[in-house]
Amino acid sequence: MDNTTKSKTHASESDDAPRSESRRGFLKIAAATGAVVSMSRTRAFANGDIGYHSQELPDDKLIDMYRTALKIRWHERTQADEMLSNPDYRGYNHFYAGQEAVATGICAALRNDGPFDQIDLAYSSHRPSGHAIAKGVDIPKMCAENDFRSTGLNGGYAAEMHLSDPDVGFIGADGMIGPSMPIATGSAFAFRARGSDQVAVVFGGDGTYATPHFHSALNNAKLLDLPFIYVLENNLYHQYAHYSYSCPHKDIANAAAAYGIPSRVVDGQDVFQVYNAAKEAVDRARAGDGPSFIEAKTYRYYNHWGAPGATAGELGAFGYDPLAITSFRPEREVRAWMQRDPIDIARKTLVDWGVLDAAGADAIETEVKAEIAEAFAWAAQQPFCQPEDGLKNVFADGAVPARQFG
Amino acid sequence: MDNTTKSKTHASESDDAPRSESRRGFLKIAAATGAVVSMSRTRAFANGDIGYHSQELPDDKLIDMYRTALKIRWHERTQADEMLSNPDYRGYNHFYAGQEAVATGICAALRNDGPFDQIDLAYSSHRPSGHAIAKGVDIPKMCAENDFRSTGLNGGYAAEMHLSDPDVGFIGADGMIGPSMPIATGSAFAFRARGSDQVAVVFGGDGTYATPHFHSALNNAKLLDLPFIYVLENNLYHQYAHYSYSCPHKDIANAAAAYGIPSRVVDGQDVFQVYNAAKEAVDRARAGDGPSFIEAKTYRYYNHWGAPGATAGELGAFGYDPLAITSFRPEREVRAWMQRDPIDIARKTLVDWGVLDAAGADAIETEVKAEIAEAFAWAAQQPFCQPEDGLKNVFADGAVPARQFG
Amino acid sequence: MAQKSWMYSVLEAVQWEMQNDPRMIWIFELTPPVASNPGKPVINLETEFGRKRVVNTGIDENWMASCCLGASLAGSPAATYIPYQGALMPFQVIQNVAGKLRHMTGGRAQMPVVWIIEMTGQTPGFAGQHSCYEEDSYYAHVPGVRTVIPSTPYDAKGMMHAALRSPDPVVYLYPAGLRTLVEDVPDEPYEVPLDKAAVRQEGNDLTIVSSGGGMPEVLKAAETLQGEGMSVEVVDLRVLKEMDTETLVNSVGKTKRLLTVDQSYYTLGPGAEVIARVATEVEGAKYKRVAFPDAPPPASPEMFVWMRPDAEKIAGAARELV
Amino acid sequence: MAQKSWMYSVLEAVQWEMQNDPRMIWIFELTPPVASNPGKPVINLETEFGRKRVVNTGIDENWMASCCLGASLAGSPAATYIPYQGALMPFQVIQNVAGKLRHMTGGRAQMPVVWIIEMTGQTPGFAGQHSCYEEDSYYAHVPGVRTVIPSTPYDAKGMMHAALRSPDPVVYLYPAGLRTLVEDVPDEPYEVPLDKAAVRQEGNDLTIVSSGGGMPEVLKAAETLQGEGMSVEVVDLRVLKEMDTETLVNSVGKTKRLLTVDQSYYTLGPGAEVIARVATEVEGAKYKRVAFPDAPPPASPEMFVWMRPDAEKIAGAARELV
Ligand SMILES: Cc1ncc(C[n+]2csc(CCOP(=O)(O)OP(=O)(O)O)c2C)c(N)n1
Ligand SMILES: Cc1ncc(C[n+]2csc(CCOP(=O)(O)OP(=O)(O)O)c2C)c(N)n1
Ligand SMILES: [Mg+2]
Ligand SMILES: [Mg+2]
Repeated sequence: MDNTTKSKTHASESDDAPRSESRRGFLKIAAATGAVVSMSRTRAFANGDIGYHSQELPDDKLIDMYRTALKIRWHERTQADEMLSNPDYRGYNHFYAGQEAVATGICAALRNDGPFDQIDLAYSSHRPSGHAIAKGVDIPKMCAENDFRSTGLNGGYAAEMHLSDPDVGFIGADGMIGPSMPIATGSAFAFRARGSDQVAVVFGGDGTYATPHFHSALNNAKLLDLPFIYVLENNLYHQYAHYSYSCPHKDIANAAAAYGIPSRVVDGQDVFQVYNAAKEAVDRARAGDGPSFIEAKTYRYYNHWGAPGATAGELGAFGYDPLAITSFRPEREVRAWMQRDPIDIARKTLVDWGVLDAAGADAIETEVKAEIAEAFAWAAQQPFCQPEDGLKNVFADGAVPARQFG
Repeated sequence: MDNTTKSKTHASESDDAPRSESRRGFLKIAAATGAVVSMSRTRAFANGDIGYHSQELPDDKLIDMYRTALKIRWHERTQADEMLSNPDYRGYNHFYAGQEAVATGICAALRNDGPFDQIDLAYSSHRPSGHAIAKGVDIPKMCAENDFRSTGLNGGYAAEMHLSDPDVGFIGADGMIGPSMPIATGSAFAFRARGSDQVAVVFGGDGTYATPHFHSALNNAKLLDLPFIYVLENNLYHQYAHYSYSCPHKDIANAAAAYGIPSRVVDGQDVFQVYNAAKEAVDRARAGDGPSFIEAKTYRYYNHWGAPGATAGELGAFGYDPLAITSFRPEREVRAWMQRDPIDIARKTLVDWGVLDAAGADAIETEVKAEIAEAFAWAAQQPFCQPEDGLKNVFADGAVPARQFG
Repeated sequence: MAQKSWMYSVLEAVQWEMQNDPRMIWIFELTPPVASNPGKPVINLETEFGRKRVVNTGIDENWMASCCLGASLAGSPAATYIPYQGALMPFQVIQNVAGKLRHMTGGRAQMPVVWIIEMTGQTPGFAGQHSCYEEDSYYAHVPGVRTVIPSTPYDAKGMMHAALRSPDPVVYLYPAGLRTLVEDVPDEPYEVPLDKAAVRQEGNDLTIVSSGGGMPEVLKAAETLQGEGMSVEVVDLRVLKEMDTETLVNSVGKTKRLLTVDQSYYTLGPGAEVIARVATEVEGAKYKRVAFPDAPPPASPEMFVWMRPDAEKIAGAARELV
Repeated sequence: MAQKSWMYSVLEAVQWEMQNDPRMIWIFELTPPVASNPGKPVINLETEFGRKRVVNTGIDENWMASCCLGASLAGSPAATYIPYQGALMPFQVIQNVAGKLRHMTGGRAQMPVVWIIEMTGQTPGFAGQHSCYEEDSYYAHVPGVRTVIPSTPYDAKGMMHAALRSPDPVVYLYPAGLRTLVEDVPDEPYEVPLDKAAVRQEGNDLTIVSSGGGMPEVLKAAETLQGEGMSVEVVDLRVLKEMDTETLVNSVGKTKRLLTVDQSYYTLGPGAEVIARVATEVEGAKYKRVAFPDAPPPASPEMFVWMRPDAEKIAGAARELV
């Protein structure tokens, strides 16, 4: 059974949430009853105190968000299948599937095109494919990059962990945990110094909490009132350790709030709630009112890196991860989270709001699948890199000498 | 007029604090009325919620604390005078005068002698002379070290910023701001691993708040429930910047409390209040109940480094500090803080408690001055270092080769 | 005695030291201190010594390294495994505190601490930060820290015993590319000194000096060259600080030809120090350096494999030199 | 044109660039960007450009350096002054992010950022952490970052203009011992290239190569030697990355004698790279290295002054070599 096609029925059967015809009404009632995120429901609810910004969006913007989340999902699934079943495929990924609503909801609130000195900048992590797509990078080029092709987004130098496209304000992925947060505050610093209303966003995992950079970034962002948004995607694990091994807070947002930074926990499985939080944070930053912290509670469907434990054609990894050695996340935990799938929730909400009907939603999904399949097909045709090019791009000009031959 | 000899009268004239014959009564009433630290009074008051541990101490222990604070003070004054008036004197210092109650009160709650695997360890900062004396290092040897003598505490290798004497648990000074805090948690980690009831204390200034190490130390101390005490001496300035340039909290203790660490603000000018807080923290650590944070509000009478702006024979520096360049602390601020002098307060309290009379207090002061004068005299007679010894002590054995001659 | 891998050999030494010194601690982050080896019991330090002595922590390598330093200062021998991603996070505390502390305190500070610092650089496909091999030089310039880089399981175990028993702080570099090496390693504890290079092969025509992750390809190249009739002396530095000048000078004094091989970047790679030490002592010798270029390693395997020194390139350079 | 100090010359360049590019920012910690010079207006960047572009921060050098990197990635040229106490705090982000980012992104990242990193090592009496001089080597091994170390006020200004205009990240080392140097420096902006060594004095008998804080004593020694009839060529590296091999090889090709002088520690000091580059190119030359021993600098002036290379020791080594 395809979850997405039955979503409406499913929702009406299992949800005890208040109902309303209108988007506004739906959300207002949810808020008034103080409904909160609950793992036992498939329906997402507004946190009571979040503004209702999504509902004010035009239909095409809402549909775009759904489409973006779908693109991320199908990029993930297609790449996982490639890794699992195509022996010629060389790419790899830190899969983002399960977290699509976070990247999508945040980037939907940002300025993603225009001149470089006017767009908002996003700093990503070692798990960048979702952020890259949401920020607007060219997907075929990204697929080519991930497979080390010379016509890839970054000429085959970057691969997954360093994807970068300043043209859409995607400063890029970073393989290290920690450094990107202070660096991102630096972009915010520049915006403030220039009197620009641009905003800098950094995406980081729950693993970033323990890094010394967490303190540096938040403290200085607060002291200088920087237009900086820290999006902490709490997917419960950093590599193979539960976040309680490194963090004494249940809600990491509390740690940020201690700096005096407006901080909130948001349901990371509901793209519209993420958008609501992002909208407020972006508005605050543009108005010169300083930084925000958003903790999105979310979950990744695959293991930390690559596709161990996954099966081609199926979503998620439940099996053994040979890299985990001593600690595993429980399969039931994975399955429980998959009950609140961000794609399902987005679709159901739009259907519920009357923005899409099931046929429309299906059509979009079909389009997206085709687009992603084409991207991978195009990438697979791209040329490999020239060995000597490894000596270029060390500095802006020229190439460094070869030294490997003596 | 010598403040100290008239303290009793002075206190009765100017204080509107509640009175009592007994120590216990005095403090109890102070607490009951909710009296708090106030800059406008010369008398110190208990914070209402601090235990009354000082009062339970035997007289000789209380007198020891007074004597220790005095030793620190006269070491400072004597060295400042040397720097200002003896052209042959080569030592320097980051003067601690004004902060004596902090080092004294904290170290009075620690185990400072016995076998190395049973004593408590203290990590100091770039401003170590007070901590060193309070922890029990040999003062003449310290004076010799500060003047680069080969028989100094550390053979002339250390000078002021690296004084170290593991025999009394004084792991030592550190010229860097930040690194000592995580290192100190490491000693606490070892104690916990060994099942020892030892405690590790680190002294740091308000400047340490902004360092990334602040987060690392507190987060891990909390996560692992380490027997670790962070004593933050908030003397309002880090070098020439007010702490508000680097910290969004009025009370830095709030930042520590956010980690779930018992944290308190204490009057850093009252050695007995500092002791009270230290005693609780030490008890907690020894009982296996984890870390504590103590923010002592205090002030240094001299400028950041050396004696610029000071006059031989006079306490404190009010004049121009050529190193400050663009920012100065107001002279009135210095003078206001000197109204609540930690030595005066200790003396007055002990006289008030009937532990000492004025004559007894004077006698101690005379003894301490003589002891310090002798220490400096002894140090000045000590031999200089042998140049070649600079190649030793790089590793435990042997010496590294000379390379400066080619 | 049994065939053991590099990591099993290391953990065997650590396990022995932890059994024999209840004060000793171990801190880790991603890589649990677990190793298995055919025919040998699984070593799991965490379960054997419990979660007070062996602790799994968050992503803060500077804290891990600092914590071990502080433990050692409190009298507990301490070791940690820093994954390559965090290899330079603790650099400042090692360089500016640990390396200087004994000297700064006039010999008072005792620091029985070992930082196992993983190095990568062996796997194509990971860009920049995940396939660089460069830490050797950074750490080797630091005084007061013994920087070693064993290249065989036997040395790895013996140097780990020596490192844990040393009152000096030790940076113990572990090139992850050596993971697959296996050789006969005694079960009982033994020490390999922390200040001696090893002559892996004797010869008269040419000296090749390398270390760590460079050694397997050097040995392969030497075999090829030997087959072609060249008499090659191969020196494995093993120790970067204090570097064993005598072995180097003796060898090149004999061969008059020195080829250095670094997987590290060319500029100020260990080979630079080797040549400089020899050139001031030996007259009339000839020199060549093979190294990774002064460029980050690119993701593309085509680029990366071409840039990385390997047996063929090393042999080519040797032929040019002799 | 006027006689200007090193720091005044630098701030003059910074001031000009900030006046001409309103995007540019400056971050400082203890040392306000203020300089005065006889006969010249006081430069105060903070008051001139305001507290949004020029910011005084807390003690977090890694943040300062990272912030400038992020500003540059957002299109704002950025500079910061890292005091020597924090010289290695930002090492990891410079080494592992800034140095690799252009390459890792296939040339997409632009980083007009300059980190002025103070070095000490000149003053007796400050132990270990406060008188070490060692950062040159650490930073010079990093690829993708131009590491320069001007030794004169003229170069300091010209290289600062060049550095701020460069799209490459620049580690701009400032040996604090050069603080007292004064020379004629033009008022108008000009560039000194970021990839050329300078021949400070020509000669035929011997080449002495040094850099930064080593230069004043080298020049003094050269004068003494010249007075004794020795013809000395003095090369100031100025740039550690990319090192100007050609100038070095040409010089030693002529003199056949190379003396390197480092205030940095011996092992893997810049002199090691200089000798290694020359030795692979020039045959039959003779080499000597003067450097600070592989020991932290002790507090005692007696020990420190004896250990530090100075004109007399340099001249002594030169006499032995020629
Ligand atoms: C400084 C540093 N240390 C260690 C690593 C290895 N590492 C890569 S991803 C990761 C876990 C990150 O967890 P989290 O931030 O929660 O992100 P997630 O993988 O869950 O998206 C770790 C430890 C690293 N990349 N950088
Ligand atoms: C990492 C580092 N950066 C800069 C310095 C220079 N420095 C020495 S003391 C000091 C101020 C410290 O202030 P605080 O912690 O409040 O201690 P206080 O001097 O007030 O006792 C600074 C910035 C240093 N020692 N270490
Ligand atoms: Mg995570
Ligand atoms: Mg202070």
